Amino acid sequence: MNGLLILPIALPLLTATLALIFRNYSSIQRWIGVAGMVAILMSVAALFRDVYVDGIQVLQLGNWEAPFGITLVGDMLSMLMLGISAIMGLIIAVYSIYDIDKEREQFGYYPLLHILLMGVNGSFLTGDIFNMYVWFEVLLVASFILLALGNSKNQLQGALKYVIINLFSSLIFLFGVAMLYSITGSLNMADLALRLPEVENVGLVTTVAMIFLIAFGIKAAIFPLFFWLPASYHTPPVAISAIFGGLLTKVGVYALIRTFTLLFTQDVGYTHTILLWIAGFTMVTGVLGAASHYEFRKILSFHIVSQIGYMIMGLAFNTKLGLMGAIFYVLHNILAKSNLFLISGIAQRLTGTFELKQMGGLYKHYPFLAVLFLISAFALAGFPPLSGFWAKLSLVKAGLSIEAYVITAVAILVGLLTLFSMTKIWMSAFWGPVPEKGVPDHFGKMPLFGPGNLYIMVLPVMAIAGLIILIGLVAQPLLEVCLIAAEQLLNPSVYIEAVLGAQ
Amino acid sequence: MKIFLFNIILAMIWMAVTATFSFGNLLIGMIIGYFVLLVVGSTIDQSGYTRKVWKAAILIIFFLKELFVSSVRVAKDVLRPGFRMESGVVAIPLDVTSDFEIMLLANMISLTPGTLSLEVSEDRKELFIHAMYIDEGVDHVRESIKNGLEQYIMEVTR
Amino acid sequence: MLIMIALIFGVALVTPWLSGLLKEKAGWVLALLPLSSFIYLVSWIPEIATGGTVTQSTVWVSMDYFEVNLAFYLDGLSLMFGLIITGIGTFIVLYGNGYLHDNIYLPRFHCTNLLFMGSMLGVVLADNLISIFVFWELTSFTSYLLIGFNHEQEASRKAALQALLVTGIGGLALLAGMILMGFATGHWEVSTLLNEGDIVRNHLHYLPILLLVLGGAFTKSAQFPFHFWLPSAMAAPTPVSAYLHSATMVKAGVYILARLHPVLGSTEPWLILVGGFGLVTLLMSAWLSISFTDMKQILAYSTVMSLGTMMMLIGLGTGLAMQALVVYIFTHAMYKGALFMVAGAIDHEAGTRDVLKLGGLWSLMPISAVTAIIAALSMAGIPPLYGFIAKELLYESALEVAGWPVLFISVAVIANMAIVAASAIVVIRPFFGKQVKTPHKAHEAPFSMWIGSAVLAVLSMIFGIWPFLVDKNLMVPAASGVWGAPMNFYLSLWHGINLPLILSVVTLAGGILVYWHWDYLRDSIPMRVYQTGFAKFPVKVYENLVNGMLGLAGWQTRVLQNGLISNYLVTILIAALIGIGYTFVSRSGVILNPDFTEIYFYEWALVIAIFTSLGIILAFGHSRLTMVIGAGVVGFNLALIYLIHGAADLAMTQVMVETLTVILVVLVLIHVPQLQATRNLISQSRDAFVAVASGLLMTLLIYTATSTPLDMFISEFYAEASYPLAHGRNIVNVILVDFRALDTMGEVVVMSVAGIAVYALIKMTRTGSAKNRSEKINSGKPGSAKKKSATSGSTPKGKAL
Amino acid sequence: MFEIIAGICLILGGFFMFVAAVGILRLPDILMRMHASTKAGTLGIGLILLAVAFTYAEIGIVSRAVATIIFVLMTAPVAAHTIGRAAYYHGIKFWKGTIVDDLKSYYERSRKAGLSSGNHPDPH
Amino acid sequence: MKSLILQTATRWLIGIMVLFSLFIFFRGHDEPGGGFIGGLMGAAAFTLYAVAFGTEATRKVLRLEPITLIGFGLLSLLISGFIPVVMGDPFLTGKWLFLDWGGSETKLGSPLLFDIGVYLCVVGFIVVVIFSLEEEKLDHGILENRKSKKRKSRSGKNRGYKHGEGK
Amino acid sequence: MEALLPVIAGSIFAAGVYLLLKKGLITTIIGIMLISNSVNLALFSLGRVTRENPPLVANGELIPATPFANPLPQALILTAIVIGFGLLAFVLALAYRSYKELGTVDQDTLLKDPEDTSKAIVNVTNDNRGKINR
Amino acid sequence: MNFFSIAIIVVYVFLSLSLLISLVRMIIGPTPPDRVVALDLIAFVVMGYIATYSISSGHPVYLDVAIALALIAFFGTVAFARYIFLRASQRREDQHV
Ligand code: NA
Ligand code: NA
Repeated sequence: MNGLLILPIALPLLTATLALIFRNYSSIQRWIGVAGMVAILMSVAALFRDVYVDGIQVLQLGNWEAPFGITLVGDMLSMLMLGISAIMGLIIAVYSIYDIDKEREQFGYYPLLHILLMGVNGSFLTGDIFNMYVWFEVLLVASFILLALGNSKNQLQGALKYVIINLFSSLIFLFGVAMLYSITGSLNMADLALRLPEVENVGLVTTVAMIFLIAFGIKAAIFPLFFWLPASYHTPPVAISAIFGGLLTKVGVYALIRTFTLLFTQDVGYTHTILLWIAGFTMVTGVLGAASHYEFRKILSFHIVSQIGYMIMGLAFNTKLGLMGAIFYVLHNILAKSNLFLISGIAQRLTGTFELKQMGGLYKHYPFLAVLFLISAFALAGFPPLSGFWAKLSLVKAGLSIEAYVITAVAILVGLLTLFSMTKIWMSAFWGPVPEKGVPDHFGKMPLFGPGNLYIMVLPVMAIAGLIILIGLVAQPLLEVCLIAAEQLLNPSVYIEAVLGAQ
Repeated sequence: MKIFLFNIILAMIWMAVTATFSFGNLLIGMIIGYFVLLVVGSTIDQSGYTRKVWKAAILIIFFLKELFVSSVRVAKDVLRPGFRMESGVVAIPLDVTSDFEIMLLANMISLTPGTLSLEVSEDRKELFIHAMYIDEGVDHVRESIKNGLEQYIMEVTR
Repeated sequence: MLIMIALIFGVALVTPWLSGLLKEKAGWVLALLPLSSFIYLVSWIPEIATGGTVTQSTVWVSMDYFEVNLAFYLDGLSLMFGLIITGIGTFIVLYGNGYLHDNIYLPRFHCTNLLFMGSMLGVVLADNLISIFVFWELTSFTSYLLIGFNHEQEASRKAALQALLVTGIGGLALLAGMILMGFATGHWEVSTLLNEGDIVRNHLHYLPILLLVLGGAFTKSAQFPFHFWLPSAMAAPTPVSAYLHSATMVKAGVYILARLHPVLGSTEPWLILVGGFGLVTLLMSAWLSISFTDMKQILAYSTVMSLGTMMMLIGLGTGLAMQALVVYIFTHAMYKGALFMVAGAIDHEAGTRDVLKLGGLWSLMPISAVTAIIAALSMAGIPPLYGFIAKELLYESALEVAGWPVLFISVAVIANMAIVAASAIVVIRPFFGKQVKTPHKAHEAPFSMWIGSAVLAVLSMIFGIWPFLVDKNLMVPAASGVWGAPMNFYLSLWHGINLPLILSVVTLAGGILVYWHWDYLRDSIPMRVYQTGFAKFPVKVYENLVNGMLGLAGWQTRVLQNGLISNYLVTILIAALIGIGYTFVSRSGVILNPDFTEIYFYEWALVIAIFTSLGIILAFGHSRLTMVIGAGVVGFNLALIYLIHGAADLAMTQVMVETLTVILVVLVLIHVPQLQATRNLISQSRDAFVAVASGLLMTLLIYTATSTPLDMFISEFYAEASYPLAHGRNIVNVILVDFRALDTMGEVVVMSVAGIAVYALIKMTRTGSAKNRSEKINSGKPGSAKKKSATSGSTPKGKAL
Repeated sequence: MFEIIAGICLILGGFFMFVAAVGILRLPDILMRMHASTKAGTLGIGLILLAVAFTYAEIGIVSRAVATIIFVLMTAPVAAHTIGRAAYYHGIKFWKGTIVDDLKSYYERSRKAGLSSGNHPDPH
Repeated sequence: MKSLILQTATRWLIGIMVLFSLFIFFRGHDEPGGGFIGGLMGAAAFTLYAVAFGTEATRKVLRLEPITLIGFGLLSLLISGFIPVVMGDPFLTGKWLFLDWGGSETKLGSPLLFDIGVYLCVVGFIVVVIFSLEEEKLDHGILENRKSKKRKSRSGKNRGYKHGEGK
Repeated sequence: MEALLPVIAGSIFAAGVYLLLKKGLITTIIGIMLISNSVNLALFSLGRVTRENPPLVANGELIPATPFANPLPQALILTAIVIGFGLLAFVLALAYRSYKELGTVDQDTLLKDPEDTSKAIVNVTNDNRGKINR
Repeated sequence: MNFFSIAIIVVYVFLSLSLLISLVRMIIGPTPPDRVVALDLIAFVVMGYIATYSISSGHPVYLDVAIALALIAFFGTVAFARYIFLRASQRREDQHV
């Protein structure tokens, strides 16, 4: 029993409640926001230590032993996801201080942000499938309103699609949970992992697996379920797009990884082949979508989709190396992608637009910003010695090691296309000449550091860029923990034993 | 004072519905009742209900009888083929004045023979009802209500 | 060596500040960096010359599945390349400093240039396959930045992207090849791989490995048909062209093949692919070179030709070919670097590089002239210059090709004729003849800009006269490195009258002949056609590929991401139907054993009521109120069903929630008008089909899942624990507030957030509406009326939560 | 004994429910129909609840049943009043047997007098 | 829609409704009911009042801002969760305290506090939602529809709106 | 009547899906209402309900009278109902506000995916932001 | 098969018929108020069902559901009435403007 496990869920709720009560005092809210994020980060760090040292940690809530109560489980995968979400939370909280206007703050931006974190962390920690549904709803409802907060036309247009489709997906999820319960009589995932293999009608279990694939697939924005994402993620303020693009879809990926390693391993030949196909199509369609757009954040949104494909591919390989690669890819991608969104925000503040065709001269006037962009962009494209390189390397290695040549080739080519659209941004927004008209008069004059307080936006970006480089240069530790996570995933008995005790 | 009475009444109702008659439960009932009044107390106006309880009893019995009779009559008409009654919207001049009285009258009218309250005039002088049976003429309808329900109500309320 | 490279990178990163400090002196200071590296490498010569090799290894990542060491391996080959990189690099830093002295981006040039230098050193020195790839990619990246140096110009940007994509895809192929090689042998260090050659050659994956590695090498070293990026890359400033595109980076492909020759080489496919492509490339590009008048273009294609030559030699794989290769690499680096620098100097001073617009610069730029002459002679392969030795060796090795020597030698000779002509063009046209008016008033270039070329030219003369200066220390070890076994040979200018010499004379004569008729030849139809075919066409192909990809992308987006949410939903639903339905039917199959006996008539009434209400909802699409009422009735009846099955709390909740929902809908209906327009019949029937199918699927799934009894062990535990342990008699409620309280907590949070959300959605004034007038104008839109009142803010409105 | 009473109450209650239903189906205009639903409906549900009270003659249940009856008696007419008023406002096709409509003239007067605010739409 | 009858009736009904909601809430742990249903009932009472008298009047009756209600609700959820933690048990473990009033015992416990939190949140939620929608000025809707009508008649393209319901 | 529940659930689901795909936003929302109702019923039916005693422990008893209705699905459905209710309220408000801003409830006409979203961001030139402690 | 159980069957018959008849009225309408009246009556019928079931099943606790329905259904009806009222007045205003 590790009581700390509740903190990543309870702390955000506490912070949100306080922020709600102090909703009319912006500055207090901001401080609460940042402080809360720091607290979460610290609690996660402590947990991480426990898991790293003593293995999987569990907490039986209400002191009802599994499978009767709800269990919180912290294995290495959960820890890594928690860690990244805590880091992103802190980064975004700081970035928001500048990016989020007073009115949004008064209408509950900070409480909502923390509730979002609560939902995300809950999904990462819970060991109960229905409870996961609840956490999905929590993060969904928070994301709904964060997306619409501000009521601009674009936001509402985006939000409507996002909301309707995600509502539908949650209902499918709920139905899947019901099916799972009706064939096993249990909801605790560890217990399910024990009971599912004993179900005679294996085909039905596989069918349920497909239901979950659809439900989580919509959340994770895989082919052909991703349309809502590029339709909406580029509409809200950048801080929100960043945490959406970075974190939210990855919750879906996490759920897929969790369920398809712990629960649905009866018919791997079938399910994981489907996953492999999905992965390929997701990569390609996503990257092609990006190639056909010229709006900074929309390009990034399509790349989210494309890169989900890589993660699914790693999952579909279903080998240590593949899973390790997938997990590493998730972590790296959250950093790089969010950072690109954050940079797009700074660029928009400077040039007044997200339209690449109306941007230019950033390299000339803001070389430092350009460097930050290059780091994130080429990390995303998997260039050495940045974080993305190790993700790509391990996935390619995994693919070749099980002789999945076609998908590996696809992955490699998609990587090249990713590079292509990153350079598209670079060449028009940074290298491109300063457009004649439509440039705000502070362009070129407003410094990154100094009057205008732009630095509040730049510092978080620098922090992430630093992380990207650090992970790239000192990859060993992260790769190791990812490998530990992968090993735990491929050996569910450890997880089951931690939750239910020795069988 | 009235508030306190109402509080006790609420406590009684509480005991009744919880069906546990103990000092503790009465206390809880009082407390809850107190909270209820705290919330809705401002809405209770000056109309006294403690006086003439037995008049109220009479009113209720009368009313229940009327309800039954009217329902039977409606039943007859509903189940008998064809309709040969005459109906319409009739204005009833009011003697009752307080909100409570008007409300009570209107509701009882709605529940009794072939009449249904639709509207109270701005100046609260008139009550507009829809009457199913004005075969004996509009005035008869007015009379029956004024001498019937309104009388009983006034006896209770003043 | 790690320290050396790290140092270069480190300094590179601070150059912007550094050159801010030192102004135009920066170049001179920075030049010390490559110079010191050069000296450091020179200090290894004695050891290497005596057949020794050096390996230094630092663990980067080390775990099962992952063994990546920052390992370095210094032998003759890598040493020679290292010396070229650092040596020429030194001069390039100076040259660039002079060439770009008035360019505001000079600091950025130094930075990226040094970064490139470090990466390039990494490529040639690295021992571990993965780390080779790392540096390889870094060279692609840095060259991207350097080619796009004049980024305001469209052309530069295009060229940069072209180079990046072509070399990028090659790099990825190389990675795959290397990983396969690693899997095949289990070794990731080149130094160890060198002894595993047989394993690789006999491995099942040999051909894929070879092809992938060649993909990397050919793209990087601009072999046909990937040669086109190199001439376009001439958009880069001359120092870059001189350094990357003649002396160093383009040789990376040559290097990797030379390096892996002992592992992959001397097989039938190797000879055919490497030798063949080399041959084609050198023939094609040699004659392309003289179809241009821009000095840099001429030099660029002559470079491609040289690269082709090197490839051919590697392909031949004989000992002699190895000698020729190393000598050729060495001399080419010297004369081509020198010529590029001179071309740059002329461009810089005279303002044009078009040989037709130049003439008689001899008197104005004497030093450059002399330098150019020597370098050109070396390029033409005329004694006593080092280039001559290289060409002799080339001819010798071509003559001893097993199979068809005639083909190889004739191609070599014909190609070299063109090169002789090219050499003549780049020297005689600018410097001799009568002076012509040039954009700038030409004068001699500054010291920083001629010193490099001068030194290189002089060296190629010295080494030509006294080859022994380098052969023992450099050439022999380098050749052995390629050969994979110790070699021994010495070079000399004079071998007596032999076939190669005669061929050289023929070549020279032919070259002069070609030069004589150049002006006519250049504009002749065949030449134009030839140029279009081999210079312009590949670019077209590349562009069409890119545009085709973009077209496909656009089409896909129009089809999939078409903005219609109903289409999105239908797609999702169909995917779900197929995915779930197919799996269900094929893997599990439908199991039906319901028992319809236990149904009372009043339950049938409920069922009928539900279906009737559904009918009402579907039929009254034109009256939302009726639909809502129908939904309400459905809800009530569901509540009854729950109640009948003993779910009192559920029934209670259902009736209340249903009613409140209906009330909410009605509250919204008051404000939102009815939409009359409906879809066409096709999409309606499509929707109907999808709807019915999914409903049916759900029904069958439930029947199948409920066909087996349910294990109620959890509920039984709750029943036993509810009162004794949790002190509650209503088990459902105890589950909600105790057994599964966390669910409830989440549920309540959802609800609370929804409340805040509704508040924000309705009360919050339109953000930014005040900011941009443009949207305020179109007051035709209902939004505007709202906006005004919103921004004005009535009592509760605008007030925050 | 109680059982008999309860049974009678049940049957009567059900009957009046039925009457109410037939009423809203058969009666010629909306106000007429509402007579049926209000009176018969209220009586019907009241009787059934009474039956419950008689069946379980326990104080708790009886009190609850009675409380419900009282509540229904309080609410049903109010509901009827609001719908009737709304229906009238929405516009009624009176059946042929309708001979007077004082409310019409009243609305006319009040609109002319301009003190229409009370009966004119005003959500606040 | 001002109606004397409705208003007067509401004055009397609201008391009973709130009472019943509390009754449902308190017995929830032992018989059907509980925080959520009770909360719905209470919220229904206040919203009925809002329908009859308008939201401003209801705010006066309610005194507390609904959002604040939600805040306190969440707070009590957290407290009930952390009470056992303070006593060394896992989060959300039920802790009970039994009071005996001459014969009938009343039990207080952290689950009860939890349920109170639920109750508050539900009331806050429904009230805030219904108030927000209630307070929207109706005339926007009307004005806009008229505009769209006019536009329709001007530029003949049909935006396809109709007001009221099919008759 | 358990045997009928799957049919009922399926039919409600079908109707809901059909409405979900319709043009009008409100209709879509009513569709969502129905779908969530149907999923709840499905969960109920999958919980193997039969006409049994309610899961209540009678006074003086320690365990409920068997056979009792399976309480777990009930609790789950309750949670789902509440969540669905909250979300539905949100969607309704969203539809309302969207109508106000976009001037239509027709999902086909004015709900195209937005392209340039620069205007969604407020105050390009930044005024008071960043002064953290105000 | 005593009188009481017959009575229960009878009342179920009545209630079922009432439910379906009310639905007919809901279908034919013609005006929204008609449908609201029908819904109001259906709520009553459902209350009747619940009450009867709380007798026939022997579980008086179900009565509470009926109470809840009584409270809330009234509110619902009022809301509908209000909606119709406001719509109607909108229309009138439109005519008068
Ligand atoms: Na999502
Ligand atoms: Na998402």
